[in-house]
Amino acid sequence: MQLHHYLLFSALLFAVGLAGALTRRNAILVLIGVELMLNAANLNFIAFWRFLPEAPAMHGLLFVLFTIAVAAAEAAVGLALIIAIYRHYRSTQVDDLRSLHG
Amino acid sequence: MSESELLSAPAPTAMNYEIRPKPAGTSDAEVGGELLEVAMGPHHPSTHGVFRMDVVLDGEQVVKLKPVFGYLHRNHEKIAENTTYLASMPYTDRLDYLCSMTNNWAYALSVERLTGLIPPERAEYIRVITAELTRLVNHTCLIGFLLQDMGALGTPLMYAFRQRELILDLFESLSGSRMMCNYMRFGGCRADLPAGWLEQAAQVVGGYGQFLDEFQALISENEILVARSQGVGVLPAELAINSSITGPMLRASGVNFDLRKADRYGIYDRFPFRVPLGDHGDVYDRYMIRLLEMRESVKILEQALREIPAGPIIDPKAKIRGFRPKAGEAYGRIECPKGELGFYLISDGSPNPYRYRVRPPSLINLTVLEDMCLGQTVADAVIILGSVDIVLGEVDR
Amino acid sequence: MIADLLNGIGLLLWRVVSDQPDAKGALLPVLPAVLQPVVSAVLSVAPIIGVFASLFALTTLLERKGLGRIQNRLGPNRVGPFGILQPAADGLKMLTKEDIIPRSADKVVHFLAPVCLAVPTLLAFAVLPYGRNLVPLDLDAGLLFFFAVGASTELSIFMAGWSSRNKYSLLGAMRAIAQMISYEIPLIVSSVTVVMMTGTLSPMHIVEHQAGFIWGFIPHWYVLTPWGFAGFVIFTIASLAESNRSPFDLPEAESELIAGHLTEYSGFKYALFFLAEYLGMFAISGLGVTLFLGGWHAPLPGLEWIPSFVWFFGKLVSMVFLFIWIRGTVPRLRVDQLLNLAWKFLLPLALINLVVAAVWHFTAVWTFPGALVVRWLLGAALIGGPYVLLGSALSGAKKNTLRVYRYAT
Amino acid sequence: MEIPFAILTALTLVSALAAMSLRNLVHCALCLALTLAGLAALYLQLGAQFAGFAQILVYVGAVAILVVFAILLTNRGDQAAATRAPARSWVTGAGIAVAVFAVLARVILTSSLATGHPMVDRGSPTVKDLGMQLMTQYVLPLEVIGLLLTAATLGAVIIALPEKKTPAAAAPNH
Amino acid sequence: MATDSPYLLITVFLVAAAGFALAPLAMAFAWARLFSPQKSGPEKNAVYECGLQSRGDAWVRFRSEYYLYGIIFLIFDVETIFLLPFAVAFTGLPVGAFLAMIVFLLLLVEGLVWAWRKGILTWA
Amino acid sequence: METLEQIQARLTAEFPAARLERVANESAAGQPSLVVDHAHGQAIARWLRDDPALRLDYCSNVTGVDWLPLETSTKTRVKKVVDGVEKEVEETVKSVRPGYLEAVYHLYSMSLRHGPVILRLRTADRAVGAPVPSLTPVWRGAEFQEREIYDLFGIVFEGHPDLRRLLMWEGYQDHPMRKDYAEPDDYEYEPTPHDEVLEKAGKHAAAEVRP
Amino acid sequence: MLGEGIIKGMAETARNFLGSYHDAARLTTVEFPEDKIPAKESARNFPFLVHDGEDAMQGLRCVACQICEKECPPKCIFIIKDTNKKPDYVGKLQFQPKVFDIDVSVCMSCQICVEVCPFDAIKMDTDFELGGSDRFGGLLLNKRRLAKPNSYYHTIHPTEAAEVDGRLAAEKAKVEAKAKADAEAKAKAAAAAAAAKAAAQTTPPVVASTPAAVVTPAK
Amino acid sequence: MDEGLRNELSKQGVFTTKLTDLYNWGRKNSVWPLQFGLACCAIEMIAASMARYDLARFGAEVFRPSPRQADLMIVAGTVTKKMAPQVVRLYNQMPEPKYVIAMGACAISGGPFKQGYNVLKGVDRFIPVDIHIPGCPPRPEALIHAFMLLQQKIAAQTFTGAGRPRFLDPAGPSEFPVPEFGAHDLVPPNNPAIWRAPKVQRAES
Ligand code: SF4
Ligand code: SF4
Ligand code: SF4
Repeated sequence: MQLHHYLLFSALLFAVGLAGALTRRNAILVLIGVELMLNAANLNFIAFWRFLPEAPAMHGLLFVLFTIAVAAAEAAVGLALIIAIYRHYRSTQVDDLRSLHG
Repeated sequence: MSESELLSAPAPTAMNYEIRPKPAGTSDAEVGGELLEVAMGPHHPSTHGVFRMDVVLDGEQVVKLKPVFGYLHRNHEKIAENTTYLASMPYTDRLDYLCSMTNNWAYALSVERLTGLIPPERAEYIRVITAELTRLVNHTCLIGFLLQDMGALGTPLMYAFRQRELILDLFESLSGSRMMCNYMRFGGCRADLPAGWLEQAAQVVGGYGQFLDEFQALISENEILVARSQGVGVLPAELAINSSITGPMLRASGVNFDLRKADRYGIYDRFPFRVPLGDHGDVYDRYMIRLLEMRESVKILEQALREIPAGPIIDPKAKIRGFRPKAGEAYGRIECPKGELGFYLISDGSPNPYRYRVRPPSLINLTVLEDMCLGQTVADAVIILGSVDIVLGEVDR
Repeated sequence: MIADLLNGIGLLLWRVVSDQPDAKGALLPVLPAVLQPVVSAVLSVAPIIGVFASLFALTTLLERKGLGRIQNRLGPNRVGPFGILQPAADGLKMLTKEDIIPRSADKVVHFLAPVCLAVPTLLAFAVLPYGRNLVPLDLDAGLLFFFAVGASTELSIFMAGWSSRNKYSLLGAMRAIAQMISYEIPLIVSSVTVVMMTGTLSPMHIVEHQAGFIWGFIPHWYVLTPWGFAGFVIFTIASLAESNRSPFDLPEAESELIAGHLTEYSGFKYALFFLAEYLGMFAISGLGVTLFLGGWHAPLPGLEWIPSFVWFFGKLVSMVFLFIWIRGTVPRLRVDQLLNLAWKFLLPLALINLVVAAVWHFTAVWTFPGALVVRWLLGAALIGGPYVLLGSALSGAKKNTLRVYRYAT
Repeated sequence: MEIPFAILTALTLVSALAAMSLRNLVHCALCLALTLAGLAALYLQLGAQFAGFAQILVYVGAVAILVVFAILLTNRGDQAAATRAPARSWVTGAGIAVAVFAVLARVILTSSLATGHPMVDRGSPTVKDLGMQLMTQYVLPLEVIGLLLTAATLGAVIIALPEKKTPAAAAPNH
Repeated sequence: MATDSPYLLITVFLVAAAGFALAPLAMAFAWARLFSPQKSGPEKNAVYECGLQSRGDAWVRFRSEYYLYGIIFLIFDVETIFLLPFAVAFTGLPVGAFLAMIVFLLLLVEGLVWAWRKGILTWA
Repeated sequence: METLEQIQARLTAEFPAARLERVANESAAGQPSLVVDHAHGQAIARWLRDDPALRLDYCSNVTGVDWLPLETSTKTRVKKVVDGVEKEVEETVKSVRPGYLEAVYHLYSMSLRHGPVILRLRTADRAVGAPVPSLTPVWRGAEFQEREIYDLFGIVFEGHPDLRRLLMWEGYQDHPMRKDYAEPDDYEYEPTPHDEVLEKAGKHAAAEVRP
Repeated sequence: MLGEGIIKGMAETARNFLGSYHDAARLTTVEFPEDKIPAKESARNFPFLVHDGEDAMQGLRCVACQICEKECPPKCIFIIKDTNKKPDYVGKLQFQPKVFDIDVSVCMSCQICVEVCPFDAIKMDTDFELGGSDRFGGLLLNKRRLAKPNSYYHTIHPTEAAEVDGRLAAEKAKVEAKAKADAEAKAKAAAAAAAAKAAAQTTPPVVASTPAAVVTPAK
Repeated sequence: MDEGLRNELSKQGVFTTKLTDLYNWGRKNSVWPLQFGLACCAIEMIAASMARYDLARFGAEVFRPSPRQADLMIVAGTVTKKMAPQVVRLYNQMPEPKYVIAMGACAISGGPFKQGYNVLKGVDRFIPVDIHIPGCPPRPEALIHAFMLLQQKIAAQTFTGAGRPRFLDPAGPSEFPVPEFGAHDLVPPNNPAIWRAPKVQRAES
């Protein structure tokens, strides 16, 4: 296997996430899409770490850990936001929110 | 546990509860999710038979609770009105089927009120003995069931039933049946004590204190029990009185009212026993009051077994066949383990009662179930129900 | 060929029993090279599944008998000698029982849930060291592997509860998740102390670190240190909760939620849940044994000749017995108390325990006579103080006390 | 090497697609969990043991759960089915995604960086090395992450807190 | 006893475990097909609700008090993935590194304490 | 405790408009009771509860009674002018006391420990749904018992907060505790039939014999 | 301290667990089909009809007076009188039941039939192993299945049976004595009063001890 | 046994016999009752599972609260008309093979309360009952005795042929109609498909 396989796969995953985030109406699904994109990026880190000789020994791995942390924080805040929005507007449909905003 | 004595604690009076108290702690539905309507019962492992609570839940919290009755409505009153006075006696066994002796007594007492029959001394002693044994059985089983509801896996219930078997043995050798004693008769009792019964009873009663100690060690101080039951299902005294709550449940709310003291029926004024009272009116108090009441019952029993005189066991005026009371009516009541059990009889001079009514403590004690459960969790609702101590045979009759 | 094979198997068994390294090495060379890795893996996997499946059967029986004894009765004793065939009968019946899937249920998820629960639970067994030379998989991050597969069972329970489309199931599933996530943190943090001391996440190495005896007779198990003891207690409580055992059996709280997330499961799917639950309990007890009870080490010097896996399984069964014993004694907690216990008691305690462990580590340089005792007392004080404080805060928050009652005469 | 890779990527991709296209939100969440688990397997395959397990622990064990909670809190189980018709242009969204993928793929395939590298043998980095590195070189980022996580807790909790439990109302009790 | 590739063993284990879980299900299915006819019916396959006909759907928007716990759990779960490498390295680390970890932990604990104080951890 | 006469006297003083009727009781118990009119039912109940000398805070038992119309014949000697001569003639007067339903309340005092005082509320006739005032607002303990009476006797309690059937199912149409209730016929298998059951079972046995 | 109560409780269960191996009070199981708890003397389950002598149908004490049928609360006794009479234990001519059915699927084991029976003809059995799959045939007990000899009565309720026998014997003796006296009086209508007195003296002294355990219904 | 016979047997049915035996053995030794009590008899049922009588010895202490996991429904107590639909529904929701024990006079026939307007005169009007235990309440030993009768019954069940139990017969019903609440009574008052009132046989003299 070579690096570009992983990168391509990661790009594919990214695209899937993006497509979902763009087309789905439900805010939670949008968030899921974003998570997918973040994870696709994570895969890149590991792949680069694995394949590129120049990369310092551990940085890729640690970066992944940090990204996981950030993504988790993002998920927490994002989902909290969705809940708060839901509580306010009684909906998690993105369009509804838009129209409610005026 | 030290015990502080209190002479004749004054009973608080009823407050005006003309408006249903607003449930505390319920959230408005807007904030939470959708409400979940759950039927708990009639087939539900917790509900002591075919009782049903229609519960509306917000998450885990109870926001509405409606008891639904009638799944064991066996038409006791109708049957009794179509049959003779005596034939209703075995049916009373099946009212509160854990306490047939006290049911018998309450019915016999009411008929005695109606007719003026007077049980002889020995019969009165036997009645006290059997009634207090019944109280032991009932409270022991109740505590077992309550802990089962609380999630103890059978052990307390098993110990309770181990003890129950001992008393049932006594009942069986006295009356022939373990549960359905059909033992008392108008103006006395059906059969005299068999030989050796008193000694056997004394032995069982003597061992009871030790059992209660063991039980105390097993569970009463258990942190989980304490945490689960303290402050849960609080019943204020005023509400309790206004809702006609009786029995240990009332006393757990701090109201000093025990028919054995208030009515002094039978020969209870000969026994110097005490009435334990709770201060919080929560599940823990209801649990502990029953434990403490058992200790008092043991004292009564010890005295009664010591003092029982010889003599006849039934009023010689009593008739088995052709029993027709004069026209009139009577309401008689006793302190059965669950509360005030009353029988209201109207006689029109025929062999059958014209009106036969059971005042069921279990049913009436459920009046405040919703008030106690609102704002608590499902798990609490289950143990609150358990702590009320109901038996469906009596609730639905 | 056949003779070689038999020979190899014999040697393998002998090596296992006599605690020799490389047991599989006895058999593998006999086999063709292509097969070797796969057979090697199968040789590790099959016995684990077999042994734990039988242990499951045995435990259900022993639990029923043990509970019986606790409750003054005999328990199952009529199916086969001493009731030994009871689990077989139960299994047979479950297999032939009709399988009902509620009409409105989400059928796919309903079917997948028990499988998704059983598989990770079994996987967790891969990293436990069963004997001196018996570890199927020595991963560098073995402990993390264990926790990771453990964490993925939560979703399966949710799947079971949600897909049944039954109110009790849903409530049970939500409870299960809340409970498992809450106790996962104390579970991990309490194990971290051991990792700190041993400097490895590999269960095998952790066990090796507990070899030897202090003063020649006290085993060098971590449970015998103050932080280890505290960690063990926290770990045990958390593992009770993680395996949904009484007093943390809220998800299937019979008296409240019928059977919780299992309400709509019948036939062998139900049995599978049951199995997975017990396997989970074994796995987590096995981990507890590994982390705190010295794994497969013998408790006394001079007993090492007994095969090491005997010690491991002995300790495991003792843990399970402890679980059964607790089950036979205590009532169930309520949801909020359960969460309070996790977040306001176990978690702070587990975090403080980290400090205690660090202090233990940094005071290891003390060499004066009696230093061990001093360190022990210091550690005990450091963890005991917060225990009492947090404990009284937990129960004292609502003034839960034993009460004095008044009497009217 | 190829076969596991193929299986894993296929699995991951399919479940990712499912996660983004299924109607029932809970199914989406479950598929998300599967996708993330597949990714974790890829990490393992790449030799990043710790990251792989950490991925399972955090994503399957926690994030997925949180998503499920959020779904149950805001949606009836199959509500999404009722509002299936995509309001936003489905085509536009998919088009953008395809375009992005095309660009990315082109970059990857043409970049000298991406192609032609064999896997570097980095031995197997132990958790110990990781820890050493983390606690020496990366202490500052660690603390920053700590700060971030704390901020996230506070933020998320404040945002998600039901009104009745706003700190102001809850404070007097404690 | 380490296998060549640790993941081979995990894979085999995975397959075996799945087989172990599925085999009896398959057997049960086969039994039902061969001998004991499956009989479903509208009542039998209705949702159980204490013997009553179920009213209302179980799939409601469920008010879960647990959500807030979920958030805190997530944060602490992330914390553990930093805590574990630290713990592994702990014996080789100076006190300073330990203090750094303590600071990290304290930050999180602060969040916990804050939540505790604000009554978020007080349920219902 | 005051006797019922005394209570009645005080009540009449307090509520001059109220119609109160004392019902004697021949039985050994000697518990007489007081029939209260609808208009003053609740007010009197409240007064009984709050009066410091009575404090009947505890409503122990509530029940219904179904009184069928009662035909009584009394013989009277009437002076009559028969054929212009005043004679004393014996005449039988048939009087039909109309049937009615009754709700009976047994009141006690927990604080003063006395009782019972028995109140009766009577409906105008035996029609299903004949009303009486509910005393649940005064004593909540009456809540389920009044529901039960509504269920089994068909008395409507006006002012009851939640008057539904208690024991029988919704949609049930009978009031089975009434004396004229006819049971549904399910006597298909009666190996030991007696009296009326014999009749009912006989029908089925006959049906069974018929091919 | 937190945990104390739980540990106490666990000590208690441990005591029971260990006790179950050596203490009979802590292992209360009676293994039913093999071991049986001895039936109490007064135990009652379903009624049976007592017969004297060998022939069950001839020796039934029941005179089909139908009192029990009337008094049985759930009305589960069904009696059809035989048309011809036969002498009972005192020699008086009495009816016999042609049909005597008890539906034990209804019987509530209340013992009221026993209490009201003036002839000590119906008693309570202690047998409880009546379960079976046949509801209609199996649980409607007819006269043959109900009839059990007096000796059986003695084995299950010895004290009570002895009392009953004593009472019956006394009654019989009384009746016999009276009959004898009557007969003698008739035969020796003209005989002297002294002879009659002598006949009375031959009557065995009757000690009709009212049994304490059984309430004799007012006859 | 001669060779030919043995061959014949093994060809024909020894396999099925063995299988039947095994199947019946498994079923009869693992009868899990539904945790279901209606009235007084339920207390004796509980007592039967308690220490002195210990139904657990037969492996039957696993009282399952959900019908989905239960094999045996012990109808212990009075089935009122209000409760009857629920009982039938619970029975329907149990998976096959399932058994019913009617414990106590009430469950069999309405018992002492059979004259009541709200009492069902026997649960077998709606669901098929395997074993009846008379008694009011039956002693715990009587329940154990009945339980053993049920075990015998299970052990005697055949696998094929006309005599096979209902659940092995593809044509046999596994759920029974649930009665509805009518204006005066249940509609229908019994299930004619499983309950027919027999003519009472009176043995004379
Ligand atoms: S009362 Fe006695 S004698 Fe009369 S019919 Fe009944 S059993 Fe026979
Ligand atoms: S015991 Fe009771 S129910 Fe049974 S036959 Fe005798 S009187 Fe009837
Ligand atoms: S048979 Fe008897 S004990 Fe059983 S439920 Fe009916 S009345 Fe109660």
